[in-house]
Amino acid sequence: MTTLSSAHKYACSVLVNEPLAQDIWRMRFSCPELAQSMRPGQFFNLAVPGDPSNILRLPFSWSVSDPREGWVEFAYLLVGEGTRRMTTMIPGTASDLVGPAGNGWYIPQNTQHALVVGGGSGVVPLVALVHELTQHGVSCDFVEGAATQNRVIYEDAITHYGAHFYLSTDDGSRGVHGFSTQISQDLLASSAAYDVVYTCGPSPMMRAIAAQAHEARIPCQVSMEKLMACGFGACTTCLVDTKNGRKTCCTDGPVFDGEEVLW
Amino acid sequence: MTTLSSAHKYACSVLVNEPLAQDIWRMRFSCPELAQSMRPGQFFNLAVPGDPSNILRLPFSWSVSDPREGWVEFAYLLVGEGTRRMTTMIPGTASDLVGPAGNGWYIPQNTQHALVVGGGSGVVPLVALVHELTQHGVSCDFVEGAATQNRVIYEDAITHYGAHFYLSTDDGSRGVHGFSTQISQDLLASSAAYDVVYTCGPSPMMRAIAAQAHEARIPCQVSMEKLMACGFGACTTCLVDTKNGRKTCCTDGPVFDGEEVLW
Amino acid sequence: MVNDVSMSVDFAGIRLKNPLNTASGTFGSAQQFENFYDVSLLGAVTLKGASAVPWEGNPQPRMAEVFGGMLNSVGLTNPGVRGLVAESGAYLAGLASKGTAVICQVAGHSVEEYKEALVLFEELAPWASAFELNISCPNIAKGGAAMGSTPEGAFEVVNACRPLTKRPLIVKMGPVRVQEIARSCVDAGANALSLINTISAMSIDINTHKSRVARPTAGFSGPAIHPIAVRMAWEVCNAVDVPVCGIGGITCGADAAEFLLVGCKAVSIGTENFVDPAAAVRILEELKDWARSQGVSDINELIGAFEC
Amino acid sequence: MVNDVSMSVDFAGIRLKNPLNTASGTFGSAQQFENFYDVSLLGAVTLKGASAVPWEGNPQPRMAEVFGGMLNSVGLTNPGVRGLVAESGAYLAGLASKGTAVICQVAGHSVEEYKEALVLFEELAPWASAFELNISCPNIAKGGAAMGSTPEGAFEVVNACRPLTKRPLIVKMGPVRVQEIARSCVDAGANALSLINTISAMSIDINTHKSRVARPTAGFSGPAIHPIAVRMAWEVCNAVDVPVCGIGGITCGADAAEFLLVGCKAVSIGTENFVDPAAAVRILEELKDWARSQGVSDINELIGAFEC
Repeated sequence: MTTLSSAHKYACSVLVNEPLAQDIWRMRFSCPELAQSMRPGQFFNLAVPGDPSNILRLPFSWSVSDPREGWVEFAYLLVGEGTRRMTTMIPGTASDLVGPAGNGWYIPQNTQHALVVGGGSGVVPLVALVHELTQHGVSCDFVEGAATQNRVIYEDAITHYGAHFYLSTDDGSRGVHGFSTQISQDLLASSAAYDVVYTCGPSPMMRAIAAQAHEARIPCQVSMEKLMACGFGACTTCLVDTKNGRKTCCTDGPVFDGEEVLW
Repeated sequence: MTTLSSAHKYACSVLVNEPLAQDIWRMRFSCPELAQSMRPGQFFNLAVPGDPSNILRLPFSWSVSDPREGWVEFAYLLVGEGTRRMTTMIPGTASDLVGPAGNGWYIPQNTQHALVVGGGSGVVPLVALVHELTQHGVSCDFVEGAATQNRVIYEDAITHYGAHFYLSTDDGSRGVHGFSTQISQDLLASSAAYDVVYTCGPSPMMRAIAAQAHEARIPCQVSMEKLMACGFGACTTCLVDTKNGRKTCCTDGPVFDGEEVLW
Repeated sequence: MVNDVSMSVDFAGIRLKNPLNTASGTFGSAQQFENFYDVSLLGAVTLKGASAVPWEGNPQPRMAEVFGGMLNSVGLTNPGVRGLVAESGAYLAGLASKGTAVICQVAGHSVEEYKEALVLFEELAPWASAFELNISCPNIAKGGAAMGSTPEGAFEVVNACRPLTKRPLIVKMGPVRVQEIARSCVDAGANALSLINTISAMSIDINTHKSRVARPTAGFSGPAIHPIAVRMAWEVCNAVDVPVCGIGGITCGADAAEFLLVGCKAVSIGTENFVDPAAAVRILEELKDWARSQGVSDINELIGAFEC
Repeated sequence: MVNDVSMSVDFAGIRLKNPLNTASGTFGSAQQFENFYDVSLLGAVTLKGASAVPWEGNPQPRMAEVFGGMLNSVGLTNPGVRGLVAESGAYLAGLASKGTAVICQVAGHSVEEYKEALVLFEELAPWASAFELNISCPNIAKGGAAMGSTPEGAFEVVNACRPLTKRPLIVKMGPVRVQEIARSCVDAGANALSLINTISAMSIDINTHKSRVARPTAGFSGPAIHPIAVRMAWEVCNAVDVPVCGIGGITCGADAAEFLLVGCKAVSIGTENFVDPAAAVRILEELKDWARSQGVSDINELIGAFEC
């Protein structure tokens, strides 16, 4: 069944754009319509000016916003030409975006304790989630997996929101030496109290987290990332294979039930 | 017979880029190799950064240079996307160019009195010519034809070099109301003393000037402009039809004998 | 106050309020665009191709961005004609009632499958103004371009489908042998032609040595292909007397105008729908501005006005 | 210190010092590039096509820039084989003596004219390593694409020329029916194929309603066509056993690498020669860097390494 997107096209204007960590930048832009309508786990497709030969928008989820002041913030990893070009969007740069797109995270009724596991730039949509969860009085354990200590992002915000912050780094430069999945495994083993697990990050990591949650019989939500052309359900390029058939990542997702995804 | 180009590829860096007149900008850039090797009437092909979908260089002739300080200046009319994008090349912008290209103006031996007629941005290569002529003690009458008084360019430089400056504007806002060809006609009629006529501007203007010079039995050099892809003799797109067959504008020209061109 | 330019065109007997159409596969079932503008402002919409039974389409990755455009390897994922009608039939009936022509695209792996899908549409889609036979999808192993790349193959599909509907049949053509295939389609009873479909192309990851999409080749679309598409549309307009809908790399009114000048009665916006979801109405306005600037009172005066 | 990557390839019996070649019509007679680099660094150069007698080519305008590339309507302007040899023979003999293969391109309006030009080259160009038959120029009314766009037409030209030289015959193919035409050319005795020539395309001035070049259509080249060219080269590599030179929109080593991966033994730099006159040697270095990064000691290990 076709899910219709809530995305609209809005103008936006860069307020802040600066390095946040190694190869990761933070952008804050003004877009009152988006700031007031977007829920945690939703995303938007940003037009990146400067190279007409590169026609498609880039999809980003958001970390922090202020509906009253009308701004939205996100962090982006420099992975290709498009994200590198984004670093030249100085404050005042005007562009437009299509959003809010996708379904966003779902908070089940009576959730009291959540495990949230983010890897790399997958932390971004979980920051907004943790803010929402803690505002609703949900106790959160947040596990961040970073490649190295210089790539840890949003630790302050997450702890400020009141989540318990656990860290792993691939190179052992800070926190647990290894992957976030080791920490999440321990946490799941030591506590039966989680009502829900949320995860976003590299596909193998999410697959492992979903398996751990399955093992522990705890519902798990995963945020999938697929190459997409439009972000609002028209191109059908961003399919996710699920037990219920192929679904469209940008409208049926990006958040899926971990049980449902065929990895 | 194939004429080989003298063009090389050189790095350059913008020093000044600012409005000079209505819809006409002036750019000065650092490029010692070009400043030291380029003769009046030659041109260069500039890479304009900022739009990878727009692949070709843009050809420009130069007006003023300082070989010792290593800079070259030219003026450009805002006519399309490429020239509009050039206005964003702030001082310090690095690019590269291919030049010096083409043959340049020829100063016959024993030239004592020259008539120089420029229309619109066609004035640019004539500024460099007048500087060279006056340095060689040649007396110059310079006729500039502009669309309107706000588009008159390089008047100061031309008078500073010691040329007699005559002006026409299409709208009569300054100088003679009408075309440069009216002034040149009068000058040619009133004096038999010109040894050579030089002209650069719109094709109909150059055609008329060449006809006037022919009538007066004075040699005339015209600087042709054709769409070109390379600027150094490889693409053969920029042909000029002449009495001696099709010639390549970028290597056999851009300066041609006015008698030779089939208009 | 002068009267505004008349934008209405006749397309194979269908009166379109303007020449703006949408390329199948870039416009979903049209309702995905209602958030961006009132879709009934368009002359027509062409829906994502549908087959007699649902198709899953190709595996991931189904998209790769390339210089000046994108490659898609969707492979006509669709819920089947019944699924499409169930999901969007009510919306589309409403759209049709507002005077926007709804064109249903028909997909199949074989002549029989095209026929089955068309029969279903004929029965279930009374709101459809026309049917478009997609014999040029480059992303499926059977049917599509595998059938429509020769004049004989194209004739066979069109000829088999022709008796099954009285509504206009449009054939969506690929970028190959366009004059020959256009004549074949018309000989077989096509009422109109639309072209071009995406161009088969490749993009390879030079580190993994594998295709950047799931199959070796995929369909190339976007502004990069526009000059090729205009040329092919011109050739087809010169070859046949049925109306042609020009498609390929349109990003602005000027791009669309070129198709009209070479003789196309309509134009479809494709990949630009992804880049700017409001593209089709923007381009409609830009086309109107252009028509005004050309001093005509009726857009039809500019159709075929190319001088050569 | 490890040994450097071996870049040498065998192309139809010609040992090229590396796979870098230049597309005819974008490289003049090669000496135009000596100001920018030592041309003998290249594996091969393919010269501007020459005919038995001088051709004036098409009228102005012969060029229009478009999104992602350019249209050219040069129409094979050339001084004739005798003129080319008189102007550039000494230089080209010297280039050949430095181990760079000089490939002379043969143009004609008819089978007879191709034969005449080839006979002249055979006699006057002892320094030529091979001859390339251009049966795909889209900018001339007779010959070129008018002859080479069908398997039968291609066969006829190649078959007629084959007996006239013992040196390798390369056929420059256009972007149409590439597998069929490739087989025809090989059946007729072609030793190698190069593709693609420019793609016929249009660009119209929407205010004057006229073509932006002198003829309605012109040849489209530049980075926009690269994904199409790679796909066609792959199809041809799969269809025939003779070596293929990949051409189309190469701007960097990565673009060239895609052609090698799909099986091309050589690549030609075309329009990028205009954009960056030093492109061919830059791309040679980028290809070497890529080969090193792939951990091979011989570029031949990467030729055809595409996995699908």
